[in-house]
Amino acid sequence: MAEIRGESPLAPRAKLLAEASVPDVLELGEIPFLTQVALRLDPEGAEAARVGAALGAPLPLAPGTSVVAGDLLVLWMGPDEWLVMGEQGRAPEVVSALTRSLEGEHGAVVDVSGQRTTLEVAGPRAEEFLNKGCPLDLHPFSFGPGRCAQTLLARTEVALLRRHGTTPVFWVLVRSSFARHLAGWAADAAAEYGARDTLA
Amino acid sequence: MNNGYRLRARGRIDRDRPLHFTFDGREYQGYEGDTLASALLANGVHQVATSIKHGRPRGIMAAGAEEPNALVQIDEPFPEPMQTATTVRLTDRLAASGLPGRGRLAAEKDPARYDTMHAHCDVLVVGAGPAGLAAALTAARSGARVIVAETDTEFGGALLGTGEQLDGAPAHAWARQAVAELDEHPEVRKLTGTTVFGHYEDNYLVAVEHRGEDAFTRQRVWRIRAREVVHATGAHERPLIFAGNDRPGILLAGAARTYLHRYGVVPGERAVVFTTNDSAYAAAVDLHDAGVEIATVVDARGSVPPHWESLCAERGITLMPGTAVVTSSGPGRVSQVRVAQWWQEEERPGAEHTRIDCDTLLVSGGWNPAVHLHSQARGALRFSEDLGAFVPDQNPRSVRSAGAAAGVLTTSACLSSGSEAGRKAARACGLETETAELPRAASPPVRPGRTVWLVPSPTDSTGDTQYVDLARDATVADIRRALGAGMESVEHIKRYTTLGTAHDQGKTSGTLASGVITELLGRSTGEIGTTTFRAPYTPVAFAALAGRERGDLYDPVRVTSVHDWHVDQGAPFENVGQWKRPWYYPHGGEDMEAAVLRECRAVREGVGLQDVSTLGKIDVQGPDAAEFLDLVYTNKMSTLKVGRIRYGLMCTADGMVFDDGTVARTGEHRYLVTTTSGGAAGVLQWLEDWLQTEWSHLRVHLTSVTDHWATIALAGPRSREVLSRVAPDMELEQEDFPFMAWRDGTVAGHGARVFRISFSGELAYEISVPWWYGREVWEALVAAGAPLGITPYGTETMHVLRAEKGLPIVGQDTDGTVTPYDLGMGWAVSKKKEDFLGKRSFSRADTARTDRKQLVGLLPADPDLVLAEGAQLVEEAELPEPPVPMLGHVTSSYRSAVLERGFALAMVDAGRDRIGDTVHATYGGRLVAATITDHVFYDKEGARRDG
Amino acid sequence: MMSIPCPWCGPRDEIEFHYGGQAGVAYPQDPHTLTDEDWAQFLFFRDNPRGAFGERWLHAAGCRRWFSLRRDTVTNRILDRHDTRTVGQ
Amino acid sequence: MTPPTPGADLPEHPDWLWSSPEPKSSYDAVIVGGGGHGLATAYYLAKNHGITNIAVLEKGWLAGGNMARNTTIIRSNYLWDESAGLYEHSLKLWEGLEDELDYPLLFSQRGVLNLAHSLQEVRDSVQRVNANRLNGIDAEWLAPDRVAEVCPILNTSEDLRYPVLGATWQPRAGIAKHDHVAWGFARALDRMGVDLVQNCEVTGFERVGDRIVGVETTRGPIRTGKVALAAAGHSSVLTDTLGLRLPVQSHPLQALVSELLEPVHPTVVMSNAVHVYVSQAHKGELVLGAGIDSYNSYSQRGAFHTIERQMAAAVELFPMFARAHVLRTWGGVVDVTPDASAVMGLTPFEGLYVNCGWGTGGFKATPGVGWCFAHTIANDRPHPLNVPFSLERFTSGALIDEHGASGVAH
Repeated sequence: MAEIRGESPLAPRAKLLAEASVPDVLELGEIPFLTQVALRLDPEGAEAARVGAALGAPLPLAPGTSVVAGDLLVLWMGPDEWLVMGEQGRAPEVVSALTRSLEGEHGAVVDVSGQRTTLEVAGPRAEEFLNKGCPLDLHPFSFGPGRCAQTLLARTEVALLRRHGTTPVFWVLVRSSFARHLAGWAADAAAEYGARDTLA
Repeated sequence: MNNGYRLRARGRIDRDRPLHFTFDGREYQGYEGDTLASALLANGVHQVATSIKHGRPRGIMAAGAEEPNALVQIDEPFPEPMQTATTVRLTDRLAASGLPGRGRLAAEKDPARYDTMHAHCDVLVVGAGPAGLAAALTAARSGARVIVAETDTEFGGALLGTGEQLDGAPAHAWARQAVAELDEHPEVRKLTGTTVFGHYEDNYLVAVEHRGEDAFTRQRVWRIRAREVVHATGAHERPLIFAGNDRPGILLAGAARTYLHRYGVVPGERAVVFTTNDSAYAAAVDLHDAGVEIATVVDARGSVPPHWESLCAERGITLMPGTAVVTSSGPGRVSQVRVAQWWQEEERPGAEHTRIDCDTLLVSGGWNPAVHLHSQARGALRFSEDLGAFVPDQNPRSVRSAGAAAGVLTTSACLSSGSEAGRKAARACGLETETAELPRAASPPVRPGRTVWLVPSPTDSTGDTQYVDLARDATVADIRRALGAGMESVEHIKRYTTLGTAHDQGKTSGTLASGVITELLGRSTGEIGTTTFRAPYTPVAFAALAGRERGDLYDPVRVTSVHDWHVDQGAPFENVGQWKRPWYYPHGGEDMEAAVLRECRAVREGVGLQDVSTLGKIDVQGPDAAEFLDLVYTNKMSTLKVGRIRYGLMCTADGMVFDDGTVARTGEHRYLVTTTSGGAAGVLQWLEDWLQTEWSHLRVHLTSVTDHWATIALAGPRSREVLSRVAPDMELEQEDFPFMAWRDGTVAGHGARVFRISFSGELAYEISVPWWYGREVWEALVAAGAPLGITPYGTETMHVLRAEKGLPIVGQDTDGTVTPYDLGMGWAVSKKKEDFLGKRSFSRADTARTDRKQLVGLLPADPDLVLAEGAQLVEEAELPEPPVPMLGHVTSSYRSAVLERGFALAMVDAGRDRIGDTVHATYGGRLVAATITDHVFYDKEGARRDG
Repeated sequence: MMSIPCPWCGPRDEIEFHYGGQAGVAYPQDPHTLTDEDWAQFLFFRDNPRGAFGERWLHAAGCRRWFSLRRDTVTNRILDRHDTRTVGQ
Repeated sequence: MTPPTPGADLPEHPDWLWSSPEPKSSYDAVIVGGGGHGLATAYYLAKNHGITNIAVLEKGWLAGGNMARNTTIIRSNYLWDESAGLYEHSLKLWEGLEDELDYPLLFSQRGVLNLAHSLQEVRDSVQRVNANRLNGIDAEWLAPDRVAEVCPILNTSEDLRYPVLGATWQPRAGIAKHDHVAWGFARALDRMGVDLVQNCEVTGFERVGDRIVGVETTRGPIRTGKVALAAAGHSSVLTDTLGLRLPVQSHPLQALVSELLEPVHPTVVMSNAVHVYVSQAHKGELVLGAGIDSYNSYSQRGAFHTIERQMAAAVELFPMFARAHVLRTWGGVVDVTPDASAVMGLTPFEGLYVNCGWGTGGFKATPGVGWCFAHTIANDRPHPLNVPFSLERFTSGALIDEHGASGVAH
């Protein structure tokens, strides 16, 4: 996998996010350059099964769910739309694998790795922090590990994913051009947790 | 006298934490846990303000948000207008002053922070009094996710202020246990100091949490979506209307009880109690036991309930059944009341009256359930004759009222109705639970009250001093005038008298007003009804609702991957939609015009580059992609060859230009469509609409790739030279890479897609690379072009260059009323296609006119002059009297480096038939001559595009 | 803030949606056979009832699907989803 | 007794306003809708055309619809000649109305600023100012420093997300007190013997072929040869019973007031880009309006997030408003057309006249509408000023598009 040497959307805000983080309370940081491939196809068609086979796991058909397929992650984005995610630099290989398994059936496979970057939000306050700007119910009862959703955060369209694990970890996928705005909002919203009077 | 009315060892204040404050410039002392009102009363201060219209002295009447009188201005710590003393938490060094009904805003900026929180729950309980606590406990025990919101600083409501007993122990002790149990439940969220002020569609409720002046966040607005709601909002005691019912020293009986038990404060030394129902007797007894002399209890009912009769007898409190207070008197504060005989069946009290001296008059006219939120949720109300008040009728879906809010009077009944509501709410969420184990309250039997809307007075027959709404100084006399003027609807009467329009929105006066009106009209209160209850329940600060959406957080700022470079170069930015785009790049002391002339010259003579990453980009894929694009563009895209690019226009169905851009065919079944920077989101939405809802049979997928690509325009006769230096492997010669073609290649070491298109008329390329290489490739081009004097240019230069070529900007040269033909772009409208969006509209009578406004060029007679964009055009050289017929207006106007003069684009009636004509343009106060020309000013034959 | 039932994502806050007006207004089969009056009806005239109204919504901030439902324009109560997962015009 | 708060009190209403008669069985003309437009139309029918055997039928209480729910802004600085003509005619009538009705309308010509926040808004504003001046309408383009002089509390600094790049200024524009306006007309009508019938909802029409001969109401049928619809969006509900569609959609439009405050705001400020418009009324309350909610609705309330956005905009533009308090919010129901201009004129039915689609411009147009609509009804022919506002324009495509350059159409 080719390493990407460019500048990620939030690289100029890495310091801000680090300073806004509060250990064991709320930690913010960018995961740059993740491979992201948009996949469109008919979920009822044979190509869906072929793609599932190629990925090593069936496409998630239930709205708001994701599946782990080997070292790839597949997010449900819409009734005929998925986002395939992986380590940086894997787009070409993923695109050709998916395109191959379409076998000429109508579908779309588009490398959108640069379209969004990933902001990781972790820690016991992550849920509350996100709810300062996100209208979604993020309680584990309704948004448990592996759940994903496209929604609004701080007036910005994002895709949210709750990662598996013992402590709350969310991935916020945000459009590259909006990423700085979101980082600015996040630092502002996180300030409360760094302030002495609320840590007690 | 400092805290002279404060009892020893009573109330829930913290006596170890004295607080110093000033009111109207005088220093006082109170305690942690006081409100401004309780602290003032403790210091014997009753008069807080003067009234708004009549300038009469006014005191503290209530103990909560319903206070109609005690309006104050906070001066310290920060100026805040129009607070009620009864809801202001006392803080050290607080400074406040009384207001005659109108407040002052601070001149300086509010330093406080306000924010917002979204929350979801199964059951939201509004109010944490007996009913609310019982509801919350029951719901919590079912495992439901519960939010309890209470305006007060602690949970308990009436249990804290009445001194009642539960299971033989003080009621507040049980409240403490209940709170302790709620704390045990992980899914329960307790919000104190939080007022739910709005109940909207689908159980969306908004609340404001007062976190304290020193808190990191002063106020937080909660946006709560609840599956089920229990309104346990309590009730407001109703004052009584009689002559002079507005004097300081006249308090609601329940409020006096609250001041006693909650704050250890007594309102005076000698009190008269005037009531129409049982509840005031408790106040009489409690205050007597606290050492206040109760001169008498005046009960409008014919007989006194035995239970209270005996309690009063034990204490030697004299009772006066079948009487009413007809008037009060006093220098400012009440010093005497007159009591007259008034049996229920008699229309007005007798002329005979007894004078009774007192410094305090406690009144109770019954209780109004706080139905505001129930009503906001579209819950129906009915008038209950036995309560003499409006009570919830049918509950709205998933909403219940409990306790006093539902018209329940005794503590034990409130507890059980709350618990029942909690159980039903939990069950509605699919959670079973038995009703909570409830304590027993020694609630005496309640006898029906007498509904008294006003006490007719022999001395004041017009009702000039019979106040209905003290906050607005609206009297019975005012209502009489309104009725006399022909007003019948309560809404008209309210507007005529301004009843219920003050800070308290008529919490104490609303029902009274309806009652008085019905009495004067001789109708039934039910049919008159109330005025509409609207959010907010209590006033909310603008800043709290604004939250964090201030400054740059007001609306997202979108930036490109090259943004910081533009900033480093000191470029001013233009807001284009949410984008920040560099406007121009001034050198040294250059002003905008100088900078733009230099940038334009560079592109025409050498080479320049612009960051055009903001252009919208949509990947269009599928076997029917060509057919689809043929339907949404005016021109034919199906005939486009793979590897080639075509300019395209989009129209709305009514034939007006709505966006434009280039369409590149990137495969047999694949296109890359670009849109205007501002139009990207709208165009994608528009295309999805037609695809999903109209032409769903077409096999096409749309994917936005706007942010995936960073795109750089490289323009000018020497652009090929610059590109060749950073893309040595690419064949850039004309025959290999012609105009309106695209190629993939390696630029500055990165995979890139290069378009050969031009918005300036010069030889030009648009180079796209993934976002994260944008800055690197940009800097590589700058470095490679340095020897050739490569010049970065901004949106202004881009506008000038395209205008010299007569290329319109959608949204600047068009305004939603312009067709492709109006723009002289008939060439972009396919004649062959059977149909496309907009085509049918072109043949409509007005749209088909040949004398419509058309895009033309305009050259001012004075070449040094630059017309104003937005200038109107007229025939005459001298302005006649208005109205002056207008021929059109200037849409774009600049100074051109290459033309060495000012020039403009304009939309002019039948403009293309008038080329050569001289017209006159408004310019400041005068008119200037200009000649209509073709809209292409430079390189008409397009000789320069190949370099 | 209405809670609008996206047939795919479930109930979401109104702010995630884009309003599409009256449902069931089809693009004319052959616009060029229509009179100007009939064409104007398609372009500009929509029902405006007090009460039940079939209308279109786009889950703009979510799955980007258009769908339609019926809502009472007096109470804003959503009465039912026209048809769940296929879209009317 | 200390003196009352100056200005916190309004002039008293008169001792007699209007009576509430039973509807008669027939009238020369029936006006459907007892709002500002209905009352003004009846007034000019009686005054200019001598037709006094009229009933104004109101389904609820008089002037209880949008007349009671708007933010009372009066201006005439519209872009296109058609709109400018009608609104300027209206403004001229406003200037004499207080005397004519002998009623304190509290018409205050304190001027209106329409802010521009982007370069395109600047172009549009300049275009509109130039058009206004050529149409004889007072209008001026003000640079930010001049804007600050007119309204010192406005934040004209660079730190705004969307800084104020300038504003159009119409000095003759202003505000009035809506109830007083409606009641002034109502009292005059009562004096002229016109029947103001409340709690009387029109449910349908009596017709002979394509001729309207009466209306069905909740208080019985009423015969008449002329029926004039002035019921905003409800007009479309009524014409549906005739199979006549109107190109209007009803949407919530919200507004709110603060508590009473000492005077700080000398004029009226409107901003399209940040969706807020603000004035300080006579008693001292701040009156603010928001943008239109996107969906159709007849419920007289809107969504709360619209209010929150409006407050964010208000505090951005007026930092000193931070601790002012929202006292009361409400919603009107505005009927908007595809081109954001009204429909006024004849219909395919003889004796049926329609006036609707005023969107957010209804209040300021009140006297102008009354004047022109009365002329249309009396002569069976539109007044020259409302000829362009016919239904036919939607067929020909000759729209009067006031979306763009006209700024917020409030």
